[in-house]
Amino acid sequence: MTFTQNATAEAPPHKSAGRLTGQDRVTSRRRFPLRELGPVATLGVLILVFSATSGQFLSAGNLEVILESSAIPVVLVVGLSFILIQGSIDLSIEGVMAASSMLVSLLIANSVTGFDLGWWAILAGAFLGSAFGLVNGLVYTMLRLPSLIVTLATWFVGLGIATLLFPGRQPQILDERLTRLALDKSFGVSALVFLALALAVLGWLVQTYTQFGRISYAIGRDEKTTKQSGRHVRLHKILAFALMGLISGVGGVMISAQLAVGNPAAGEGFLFPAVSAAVIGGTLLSGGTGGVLHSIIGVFILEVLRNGMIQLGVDPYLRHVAEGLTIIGALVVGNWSLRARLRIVK
Amino acid sequence: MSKDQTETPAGQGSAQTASVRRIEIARKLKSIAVPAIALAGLFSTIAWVQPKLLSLRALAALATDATPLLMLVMGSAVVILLGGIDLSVATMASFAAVAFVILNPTMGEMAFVAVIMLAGLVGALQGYVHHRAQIPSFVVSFGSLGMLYGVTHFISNATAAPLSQPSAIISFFGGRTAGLPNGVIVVIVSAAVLGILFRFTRLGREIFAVGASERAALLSGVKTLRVKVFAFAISAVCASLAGLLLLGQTGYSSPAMANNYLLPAIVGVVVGGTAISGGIGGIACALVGGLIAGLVRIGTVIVGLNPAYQNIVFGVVIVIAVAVTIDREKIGIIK
Amino acid sequence: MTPVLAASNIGKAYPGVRALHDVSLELRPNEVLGLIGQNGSGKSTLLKVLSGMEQPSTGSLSLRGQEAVIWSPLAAARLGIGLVHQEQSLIPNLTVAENIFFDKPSPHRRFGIYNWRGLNREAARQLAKLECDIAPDTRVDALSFSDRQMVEFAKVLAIEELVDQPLVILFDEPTSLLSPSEVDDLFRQIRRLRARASIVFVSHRMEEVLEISDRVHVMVNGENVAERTRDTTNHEELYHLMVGSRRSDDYYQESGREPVGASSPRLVVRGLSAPGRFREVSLSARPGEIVAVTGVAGSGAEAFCRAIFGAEDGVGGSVSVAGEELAASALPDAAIRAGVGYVPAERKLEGVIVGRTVLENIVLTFGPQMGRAGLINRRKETAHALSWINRLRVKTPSPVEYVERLSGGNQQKVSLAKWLMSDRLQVLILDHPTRGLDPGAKADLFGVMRELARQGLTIVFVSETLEETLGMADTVIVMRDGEVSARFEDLCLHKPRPEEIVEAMV
Amino acid sequence: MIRNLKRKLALGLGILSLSGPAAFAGDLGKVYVGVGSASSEYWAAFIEGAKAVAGSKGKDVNVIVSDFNGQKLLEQFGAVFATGCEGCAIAVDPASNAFTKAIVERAGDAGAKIVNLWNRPDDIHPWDTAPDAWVANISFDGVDSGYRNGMELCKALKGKGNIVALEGIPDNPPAKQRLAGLKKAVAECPGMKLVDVQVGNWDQTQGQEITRAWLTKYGASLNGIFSENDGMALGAVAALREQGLAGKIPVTGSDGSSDAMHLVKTGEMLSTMYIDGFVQGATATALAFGAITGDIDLSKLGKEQRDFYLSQTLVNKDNVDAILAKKNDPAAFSYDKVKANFWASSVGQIPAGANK
Repeated sequence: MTFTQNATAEAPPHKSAGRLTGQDRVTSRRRFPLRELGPVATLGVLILVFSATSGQFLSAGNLEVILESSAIPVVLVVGLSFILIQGSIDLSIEGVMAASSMLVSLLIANSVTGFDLGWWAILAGAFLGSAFGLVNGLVYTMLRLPSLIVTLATWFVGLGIATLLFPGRQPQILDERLTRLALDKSFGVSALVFLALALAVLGWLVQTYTQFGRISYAIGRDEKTTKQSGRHVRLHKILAFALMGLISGVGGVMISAQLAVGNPAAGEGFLFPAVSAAVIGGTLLSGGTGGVLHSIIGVFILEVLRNGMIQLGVDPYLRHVAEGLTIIGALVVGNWSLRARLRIVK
Repeated sequence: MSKDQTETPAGQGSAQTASVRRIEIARKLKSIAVPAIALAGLFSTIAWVQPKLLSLRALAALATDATPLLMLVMGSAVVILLGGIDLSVATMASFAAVAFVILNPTMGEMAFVAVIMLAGLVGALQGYVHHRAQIPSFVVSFGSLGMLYGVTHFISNATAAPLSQPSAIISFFGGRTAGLPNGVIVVIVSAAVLGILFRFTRLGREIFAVGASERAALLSGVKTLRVKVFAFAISAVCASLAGLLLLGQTGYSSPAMANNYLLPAIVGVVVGGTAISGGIGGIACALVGGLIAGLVRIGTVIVGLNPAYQNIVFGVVIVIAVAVTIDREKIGIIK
Repeated sequence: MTPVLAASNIGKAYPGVRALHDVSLELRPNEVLGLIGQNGSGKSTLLKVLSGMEQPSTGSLSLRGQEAVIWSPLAAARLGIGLVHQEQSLIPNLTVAENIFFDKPSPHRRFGIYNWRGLNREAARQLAKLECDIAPDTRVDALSFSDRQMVEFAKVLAIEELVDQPLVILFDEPTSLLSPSEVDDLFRQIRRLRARASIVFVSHRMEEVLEISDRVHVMVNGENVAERTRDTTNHEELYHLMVGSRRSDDYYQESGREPVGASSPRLVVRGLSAPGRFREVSLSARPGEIVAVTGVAGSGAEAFCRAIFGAEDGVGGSVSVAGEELAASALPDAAIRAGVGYVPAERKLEGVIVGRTVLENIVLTFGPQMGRAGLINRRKETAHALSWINRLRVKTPSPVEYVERLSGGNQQKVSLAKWLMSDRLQVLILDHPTRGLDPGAKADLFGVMRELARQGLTIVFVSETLEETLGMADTVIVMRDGEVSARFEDLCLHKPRPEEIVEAMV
Repeated sequence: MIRNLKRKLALGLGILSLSGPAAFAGDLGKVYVGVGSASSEYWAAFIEGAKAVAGSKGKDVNVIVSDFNGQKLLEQFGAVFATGCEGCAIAVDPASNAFTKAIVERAGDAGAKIVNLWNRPDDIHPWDTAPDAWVANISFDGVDSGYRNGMELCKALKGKGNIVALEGIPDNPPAKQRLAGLKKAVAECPGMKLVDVQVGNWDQTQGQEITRAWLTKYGASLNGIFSENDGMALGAVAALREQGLAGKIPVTGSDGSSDAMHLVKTGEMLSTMYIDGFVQGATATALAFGAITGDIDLSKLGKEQRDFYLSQTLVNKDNVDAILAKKNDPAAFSYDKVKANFWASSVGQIPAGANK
């Protein structure tokens, strides 16, 4: 990762030396994926506060808006969660999204090049993404470099490629099939939201029911033992990065669909919110904790916050102050009960 | 006691103290050697293409530009050694510059002290919240990044402002003594101070201890709260100095002037061979790393690379740099 | 008859170290083969080789008569070889069921897809073999230590289903962390298993090895120095073969013992309680007194000792050291200022700072006192630390070696030296101080404890075995379910019988 | 190879502490342009313009990209200047007022001639700061852009309705100017109320997100959207499309990017301000050349010749086709052609206080 820190909050050994109380016995992170309810509570409080202070906030329209703006971040954190659970990090999201957005918009029917590959163009974008991810994973595992650095590098490479592809002016996407994904509404929300929902469910299934998901947790918590148990740590790491790449590529496609142009700055401002969302939701950078649902809660916390601030018409600069305060405040409150004198958080 | 010690217990007193010293120094050199060589290699490659770089004037100029980044890298290194991360350093630098420009007219040179103390306070607060509430430093510093960003834009009304009345300190930061840019002097002094901190003070040693194994440190009576508060304060103070150095170069403050330093700062720390997981590294490493990071940034321009390729080359070079510098043995499992 | 598993002339070398040299052994059907040796004698390495975690540098293995190469634990499992790890190999953030099948194929995990119901049912069956009722979908980090041990065990038993030939089960110091009653459970299981498995049992507790195994191999410095059968050997001989010297009759140096002089108590604990861990525990210890707190795992003995040091949350009651009251909420550093030292059981996690040097570990706490104004006086503290390294006979290539490279015993000495640096240490608390130490190192440690007590230090310790307790303590406090169930004082005058204590424990 | 390196190093050491071989006045050195982004239509055009002039003197253009990060730009130009840059022609957008002074002064020390774009702090001018290095400051009138787009909105709304504004990166003068212009328009159009301003940092995505939130906040009572650049305007239009409101709620932009103009054509955008990057690039480069070759005597220039706005055109449905059709022919921008009248497309001096 990067910012990989041994923030392991494992129960102090003396605790585990005690016999179990029945209630401890039945708790299972798998059955109750949100055992620490801190983030959920935070989200609830935010929603309450905003709906109390702004008449519009709870309106169906606004909730749709929140869903729309959450679509891409949700998709991103689904992939990111696996990276973080394994204890790595992927900074290349923005670069990959930019490259993918440019590629798609140039291959699909557009105002600059003659191509009109339709769905193939979209596949190309996703493919470019997974290629990036694969490179990340290979360099990371083969050269044994911190994923932080590897992906930071590919971030810039991605931006570079986007720049190289940039034809002098933003290509407008003329292929309705792509742009309609963002426009046609059913149940008040666009296809992108449903795509996000689908990916979220898929992500949760992968995390819970597949070897890849479970071994990701194992890797994040105890890589050595996992390796000694004859598990292919490398393979699963590479898989995670390839998946993340794929998802970033899809993210690039989604943003192109929304903007209806290929934008070399497409990914801008997606990385840090995504990572923070995951961490706020409980998918810590230390690995082995949290999960897809946690991260998604985190996304909603941030989106609700941003939306609510605009609803309240907070001064554009003070908005950042309020957001910062809320993020910290929320975690302080959510974590207060978990505090213990030997608990290590980094 | 068991009679047969297959090894003899570690040898005899004072003679050892010397050998201890020797081994420690040898280790230090070893840890710094690789990054230093990488730096040398990078520089000579660039100097190959642009031999004029080897003039004193050129070196001085480059050094000056590097100073803010170096300050930031050193600051971040302190927190990263602790095993944490401080995302707010770059924004803090901008904040310091803006705050100084605003305070200078009323407070004069005292503004310098005020800004430094303010920064230290904010940093300390971060450390305090992070440790007391036991929430990841990533989130705390991300939050304060947002707050600092907002505050800075708010108090500056989001406009660049000139240093309305001349300030001796800032003009010193901008100036030179005996051909040597004062910025460089500031960096060297700060590095020396931090070096002493790490080698000769309890705090310094405890920072490493906490970075290596916080729980064991706590059970050895280390006041982890205090250690973290200080570490974050130091990081923030370094950041504010970086901002003021930058102010010395530009003469103007602007609410976002240093914000893009964040990534180079982190890259610098890592390229220097400091482990992101904490406990491994040091100030010397940070300095070398900072120089590498800075050099890579400008190298692409000096070499006169087509801008479209600059980002790509930057990325590739960083990977190569880290690939050669980090000590995989010591870091163990790399994430 | 052909041996189930045979190793011939196995050698294993790591860079700089020769862990195994020309080791041969035969494991016969349905026998329990004991393997003893000091730490670093190569026992664990040998097991790693047998279980596929490591590949031998030289020599060969044969399984049921055929030459066999065991590439990985997974392969080993398929061949019917299972290893019960010393430091547990469970992954805390996975469920019990997952852990049981983590290192082996399972019909309920096809094409990388989990069938949780099946997996849990299967896991429950494995646990049932051990008459153990842990919920299979509990996360391991929610389990008590001994429960985790059971899971570890079930994990190995699960191999039964994989192969139809008799199993080979390797135990790497399984008892070192178990309470007496749990050891008995374990032995019952092992005897049950013999029917369909051959077992290698590694330990350095000779009593246990002799009790459970038919034959015993003794290892020293990576070589297989002797083979004995149970009825042709005894403690003393094994000890001699192992340590090279005859075991002194006065292992615990009881000769030098006299009743603790009547003096005002130094450590006074009144009604200390921590919800869910222990209730209303009081104790008062005089200078020079050695107090042993004992009880089965979960009795609260460890927690109680940690609480005195300020390492437990939510503690009520009062602790005073040499008349000075400690706030119940106080952190360790407060206790330390009052003159309390604590040597934790979890050495690598809590005892020493892995990644820093021996020297730094020793001077971390009290070194700075030798400097002035926040600055540290390296020359002075180094000299001091060195003197302790020598006095405790810490075996280390150099004082600035990274502490994790030392053997367990020497790490223990380092975490002890840290406290002995202090000029005003009043009370020393040791939590399973001899855990994972070989007899030699143990003897050293007991010697040191005795010496410190003689100098007037008050020692509170949670012991590894009953024998230790009776051997070392002046006072024994027995805990059961978080409460004091019995006290025995002035042991050097009249020692209680072990039965009395066990009775109070369970 | 190694020997070669040794030689080069020796050479380097030979000229230790010299500022490099001094070029006598009159020779053109290298040409550098410092642009905000390598992937933006406006900057691409700007670079083309610079190339047209430079090419005509057989020079090629070195592009330095700041990614709108003035401090990075300062570092990169620092590297260029470090070795001395006699007779270099430089046209640069410092990305933020904070770095303008530092860059022009360093250019002066390095012996280069520099033309500054967009970002000039109000209190410094080419004639009072590094006067014989800082040739000129060329910009476009942000107030005018804001004002005329604002009036266009006023017209479209028949003088009555609620509008909102998307602001660019706050510490760029254009952001402030365009907002000031809008407010001027609002003042003259009493029925039109500016109900909210949010910062979109020139960014398409942020423009879209903010607009989404506005749409729910104000619902039907929102009548018009003023965006300070085309990027955010595109975002706004995207958000409107989602609600099927594109074309119903007028959106204005600025910059005159081709995609914005296409939207104007389709009616999804109301207007944008077309600024000609090509001409700006050509003019800037030519001025620098002039100062180097001596075709221009800086001391003799008037203030209106060293600190001026270039002409810009408001694009709306009526003239959009004409402007889309417009192509700048490099041949028409050779140095000698431009030199005939450097200030051909100037619309006069930048008024004092414009950059406050």
